[in-house]
Amino acid sequence: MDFTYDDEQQALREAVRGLLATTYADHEARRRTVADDPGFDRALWGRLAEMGVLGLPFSEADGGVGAGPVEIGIVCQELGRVLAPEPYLSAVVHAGGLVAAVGTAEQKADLLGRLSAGEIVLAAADTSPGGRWASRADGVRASVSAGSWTLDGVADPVMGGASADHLVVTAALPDGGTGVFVVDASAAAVTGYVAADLTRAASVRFEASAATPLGEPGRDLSPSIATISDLTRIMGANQALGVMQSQVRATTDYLKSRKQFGVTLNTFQALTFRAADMYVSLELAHSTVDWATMTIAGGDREVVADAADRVGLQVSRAARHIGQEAIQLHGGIGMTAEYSVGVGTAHLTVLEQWLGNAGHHLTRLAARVTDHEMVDAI
Amino acid sequence: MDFTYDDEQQALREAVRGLLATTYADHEARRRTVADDPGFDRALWGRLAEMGVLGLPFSEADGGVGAGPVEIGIVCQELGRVLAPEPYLSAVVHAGGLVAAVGTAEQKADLLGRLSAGEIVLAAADTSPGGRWASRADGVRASVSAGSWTLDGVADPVMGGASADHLVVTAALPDGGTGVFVVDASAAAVTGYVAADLTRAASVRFEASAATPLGEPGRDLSPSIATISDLTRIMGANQALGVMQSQVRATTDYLKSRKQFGVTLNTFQALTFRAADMYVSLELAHSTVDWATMTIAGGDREVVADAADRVGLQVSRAARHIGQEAIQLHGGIGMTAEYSVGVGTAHLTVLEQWLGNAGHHLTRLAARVTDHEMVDAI
Amino acid sequence: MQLELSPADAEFRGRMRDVFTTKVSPEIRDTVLEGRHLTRDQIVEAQRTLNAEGLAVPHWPVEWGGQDWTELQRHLWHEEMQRAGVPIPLAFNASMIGPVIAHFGTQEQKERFLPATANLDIWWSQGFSEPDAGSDLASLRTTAVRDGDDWVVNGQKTWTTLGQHGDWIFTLVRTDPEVKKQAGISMLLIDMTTPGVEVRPIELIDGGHEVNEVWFTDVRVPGDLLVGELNGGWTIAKFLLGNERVGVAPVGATKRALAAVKANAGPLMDDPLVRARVAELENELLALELTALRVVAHSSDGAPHPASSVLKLRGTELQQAVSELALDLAGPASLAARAGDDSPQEGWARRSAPTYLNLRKASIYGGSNEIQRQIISRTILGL
Amino acid sequence: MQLELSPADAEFRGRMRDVFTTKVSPEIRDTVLEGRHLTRDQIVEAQRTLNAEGLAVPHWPVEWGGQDWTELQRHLWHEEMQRAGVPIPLAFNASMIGPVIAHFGTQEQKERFLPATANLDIWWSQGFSEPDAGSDLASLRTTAVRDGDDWVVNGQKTWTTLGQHGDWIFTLVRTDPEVKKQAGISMLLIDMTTPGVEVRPIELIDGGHEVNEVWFTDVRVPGDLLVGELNGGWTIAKFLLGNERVGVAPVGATKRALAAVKANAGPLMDDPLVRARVAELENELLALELTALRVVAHSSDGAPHPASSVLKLRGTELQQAVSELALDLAGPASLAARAGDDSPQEGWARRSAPTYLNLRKASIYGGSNEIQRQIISRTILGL
Repeated sequence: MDFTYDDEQQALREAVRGLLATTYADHEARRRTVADDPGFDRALWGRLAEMGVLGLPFSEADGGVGAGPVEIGIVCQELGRVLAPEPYLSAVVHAGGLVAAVGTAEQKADLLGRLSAGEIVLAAADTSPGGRWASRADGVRASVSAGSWTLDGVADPVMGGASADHLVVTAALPDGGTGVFVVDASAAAVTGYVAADLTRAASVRFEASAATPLGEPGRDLSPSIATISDLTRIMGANQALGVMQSQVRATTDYLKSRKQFGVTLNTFQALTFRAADMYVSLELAHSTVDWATMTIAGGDREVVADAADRVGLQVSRAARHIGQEAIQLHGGIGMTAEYSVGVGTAHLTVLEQWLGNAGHHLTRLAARVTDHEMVDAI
Repeated sequence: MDFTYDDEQQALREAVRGLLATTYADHEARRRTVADDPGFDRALWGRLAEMGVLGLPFSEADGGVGAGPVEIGIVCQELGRVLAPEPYLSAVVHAGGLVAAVGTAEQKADLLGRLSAGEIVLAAADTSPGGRWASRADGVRASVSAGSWTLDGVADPVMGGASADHLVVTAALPDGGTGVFVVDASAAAVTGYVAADLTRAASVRFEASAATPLGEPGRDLSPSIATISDLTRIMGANQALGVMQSQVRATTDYLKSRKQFGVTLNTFQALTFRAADMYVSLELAHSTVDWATMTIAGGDREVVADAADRVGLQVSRAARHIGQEAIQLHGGIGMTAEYSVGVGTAHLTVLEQWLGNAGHHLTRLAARVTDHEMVDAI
Repeated sequence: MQLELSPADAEFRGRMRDVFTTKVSPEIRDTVLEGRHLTRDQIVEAQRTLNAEGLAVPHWPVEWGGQDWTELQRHLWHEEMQRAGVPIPLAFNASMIGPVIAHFGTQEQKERFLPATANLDIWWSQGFSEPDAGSDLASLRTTAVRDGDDWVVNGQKTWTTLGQHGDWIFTLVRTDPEVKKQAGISMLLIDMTTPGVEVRPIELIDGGHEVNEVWFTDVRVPGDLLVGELNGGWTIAKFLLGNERVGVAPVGATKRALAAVKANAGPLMDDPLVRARVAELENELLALELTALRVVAHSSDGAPHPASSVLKLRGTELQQAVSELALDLAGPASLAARAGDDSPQEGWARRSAPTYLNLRKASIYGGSNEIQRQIISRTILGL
Repeated sequence: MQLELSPADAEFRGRMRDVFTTKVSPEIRDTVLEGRHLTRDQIVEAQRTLNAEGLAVPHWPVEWGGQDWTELQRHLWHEEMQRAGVPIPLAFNASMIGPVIAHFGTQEQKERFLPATANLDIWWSQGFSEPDAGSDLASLRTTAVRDGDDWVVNGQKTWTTLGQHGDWIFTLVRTDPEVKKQAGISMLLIDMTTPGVEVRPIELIDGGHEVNEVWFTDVRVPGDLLVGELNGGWTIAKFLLGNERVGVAPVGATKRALAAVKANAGPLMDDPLVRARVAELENELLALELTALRVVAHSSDGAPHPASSVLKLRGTELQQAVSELALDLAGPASLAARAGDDSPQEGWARRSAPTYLNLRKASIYGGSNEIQRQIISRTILGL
């Protein structure tokens, strides 16, 4: 049992942090980037590809690096630290993860190779308007005619959808079950929009859109879809952890430097105690994130699904607490888009509602609560 | 719409407060009283009778005073302020209330007259071991043979049961429904014990115990039983309000006087802000208690039942918050039986679990939440 | 103690309800009821409608358009307005500068400004906070220096809500830098079209433009626009902020928001955890509303009931909690915050995240909740 | 990063589990598992059983009965003990005075006291807090004045946990009243049978007798019972309190308490609100346990991980929250707190209210949660 990073993992963190700092040295740089299309920095994306970060989760045979979940988690934490708007979670972890999980060898080599090289961007379309975190598709239906597949329906929100070259779509199969399809972005009506944290998402309408089934056509892929959602949930928790670490640091710095009534704010014990409580939430979330990330290596789907619910609940609670307190302890400045803290809270809000909020995970955990005597960490 | 007391009500409060102060001038006096049987002060009980306080809820025809719910609430608040162990809620409000609600004219004149005069003490037995706030009796069964009724079963906890002359018992009727019976204490096996707040309760076992039906024999009295429970819940909330007012006052006084690190505790903003939050809970509870008490005069059972749930929830939450913080802000002294604050928390705990805890009331309110668009105060 | 409204008050409430639901334009009320943004014109139109009915500034002196109402009636007016989706009269005009001018102004100032203020012919902005003077307002640094009959103003204000719409701005300025900080402050009324006044937007985290910085560079202000006494601005500020705190709990609006959540929730209302959260919030809101009623019932002699400090603190907490519930029920649809009107996501769900984020301000602006706790602990509890 | 225990650690855990469940008397373990009170004799018996297995004082120096374990192994030992219902070795002996004597004591003191302390042949009490020196320990007023070779002690200690069982008491006394308050303090070991030592019980709100006042009236203490340097007591106190804080989160015991709640809840476990409350607590406890593991994993170089301050704070909050859940599930049966064994109410339900009330102390004793927040904000966050 070991909660420490080895030297290579430390080096990866430093390399990613260094690279991100070249683009997002301050919040103003992030603000400029999200203000214009495509809402992220394509040059940075290219350098992430060169560094191997985009191919991190994928096998070398598919053009990737074949790293483990801990390494991907490190990348997500660093992206979160600077609120990087790059669609790593949606394109690499989620959409790329789906391809890796269910694609044929050829499909994987093709799509993941180009994704890893930064040549294409993918986006996962798995949520219907008004839908809520289900692995069974209900907004998009697949049809087959003479061996050609087409999709109909609407997916929304599709994170990073407007800048994706290919959409990885979950769709209801004609004979039941849910399949996964690749659709060329030009074959669907993609309406991009700005999400609540200023990153980009899209509404995607399929109308007899030509689609290529991933893996064996017509097979129900629900279990794999659910597992990739769980993995994405856990990596999203890593990203949220990075956001919260920055918020606690920024709040602490602010309390030390900001003066009111002739003294710095850390003179007010009511405020420093609340900062202490933020730290408590942060450390508990940190431990749970590390644990959930480590469960992935074991390869047991049920264990990972359980870990995703647990980290989803813990991080959602922590994100509410820390995100709200970070704004409150900053006062007015925390409300502005010019400053990172409040935007961080918006980003935490998006991560939570995109990947599964506290109520969702709690309901799932509550359903299982009598299945065990107690929950053991090891 | 008026939230103020009139002059007579103010006078009643002062009179009751003055009388209670003669017996419970300090917490040590309360501590001495609960240490010995019967766990309350019979002399004080007699003076409460003389003052008309014991007959407050009952009509003049029955030997009472015929006062309204606001007056009874005032008495309960004052009892709460000094943690008076006298069984007013159980004997007068609950057991007396049952007699007044369902008894025949003769029964009322007899029992309530003697109760008001302080000649007898009643106790309500309506809870079975492990039972939870139901108006349908399940622990005690009534049987009738040749016009003579007997009871079998166990009631526990019976608040004030060990010092009661007569027990007012809810029991399952032979043909369904729940009746109310008077049983002479000598006809049952009464085992007294000390409750968690040092007041007295009892376990009562009935074995073919001779019983007199209140009102028309064999009639289902569930609705009246429920209403009297609701009234008792509301009066218990008044009593809890008195406890909490004392706790907030004691905590404030303590913060002003207690020194640590060379300064009084009110120098520590983290503590004074928590005291402010206690005050917020107190005032919100106070408003709800006043409102619930006023709903009784309208005489609409459903309105009163709703008010009992609402005040039950609000006061239970406030009692947890204030009771816990009062101890915490006092530190070690708050844990001792020698000091009123911690014992007050014990008393709040007993009131809550006796009359209906937050979860119970919340579940009932949640069941009705879609029956209305919004909840209006007036 | 009595729960029912008196017949007169019940009739009063009926009359308010009637006016609000028949005189104010349905488009405006629907905009409010659905949580969408009002335009400047809509806000002006609504206030003028109310003013024509004598209902825009009831708490002003009667000679300037006020009403001789009880505190309870004012409360009923306020609650019924919120319930009907009628925009509350612009606070900067109706609750802040109007009462100040009526109390401290010269007769000439009253005649010049009060009717136009009541009718929103002048849109007022508030020039109080500065970058280094937030909760600690008295440390403000904007200066006004006498030059002939005029004042020359230099400095910067911030968090000026809706300043982009402002015609005039009531401004706290330092007129004597030599004395203790509270003692050297005055209030000036400044025409925002004066050369040297510049309004710069501050973008908020919900993407909205709601607050501004206002810069003053050698702005000349005629001497007759000083309100009250020279260096008496702190007294006026305390008077104004005191008024601001009364009746600030947005009870009616929050109840309406919670009712909307229930109506929008659809099958999610079958979830026992959602039901419990709604029931708990309804109960908390009831307690808050009852506390507001208790406060008005006790305030008839003019002195505010101590519990009034509870209203802002708890009121904003509940407002935020309801917005959080809406967000959680919206789920992934809440991401579509800035999608166009052709979005397949429901409007309430799309608005939920910006509303949640925007309402974080509620516990910061207008006397932060930390300031409220300080008032309670010091003033009420004597700590 | 790796989740599994190494084979060696897994084997270690298995061995602990085996010893705890086979060597310690089932009566004692059942008493703990059911939340009933242990007698003095049971506590002594359990510790002697552990000591015979070399498991009573593993964190002491090896020459005095300690074990050369990793931090993780100590954690596993502690958790498995709690899980098996084995009473933790008496903290006053094993975690407090034992390490102090081993570190600061003379060779003679070590030989005289350490074996007897490990085996609970001596039951130690703690004489630190005073009526006017709680969180502000350094302001203590109990004095020790030199008289020949002896010290003469006068004063009063309070909150002396289980002092009624104490044979000896390690006591902070003021030996130099002239200097800055921390500088004039020393530690004495005092035989509680010495004339002038009087123990008076303090009754707690749960009815239990768990803490005491200890009065010293002209108590003569031989000079060789001074620990460490004269006026060096504050250093020793900090050393002792630092040890106290490590591993204080009662994770295993709280998990067990929550499992018991589930087992006892019966049909109440069908209530979705109860299920959600349990699920939330289980998740919080998991996060706490993981944090404890992270702390031990990072503490191998001896310096405590900063997150260790989180453990006491959150650990006691969760301990209290579980007791509150048990209380709420017990309902009216919780009133029968002091009913006899013939009570028709279930034992766990009858104990729920006293346990709930008693555990309010958890956030007060041993460094209150306010002190923990201060440590976090100052030491970790630098505020």
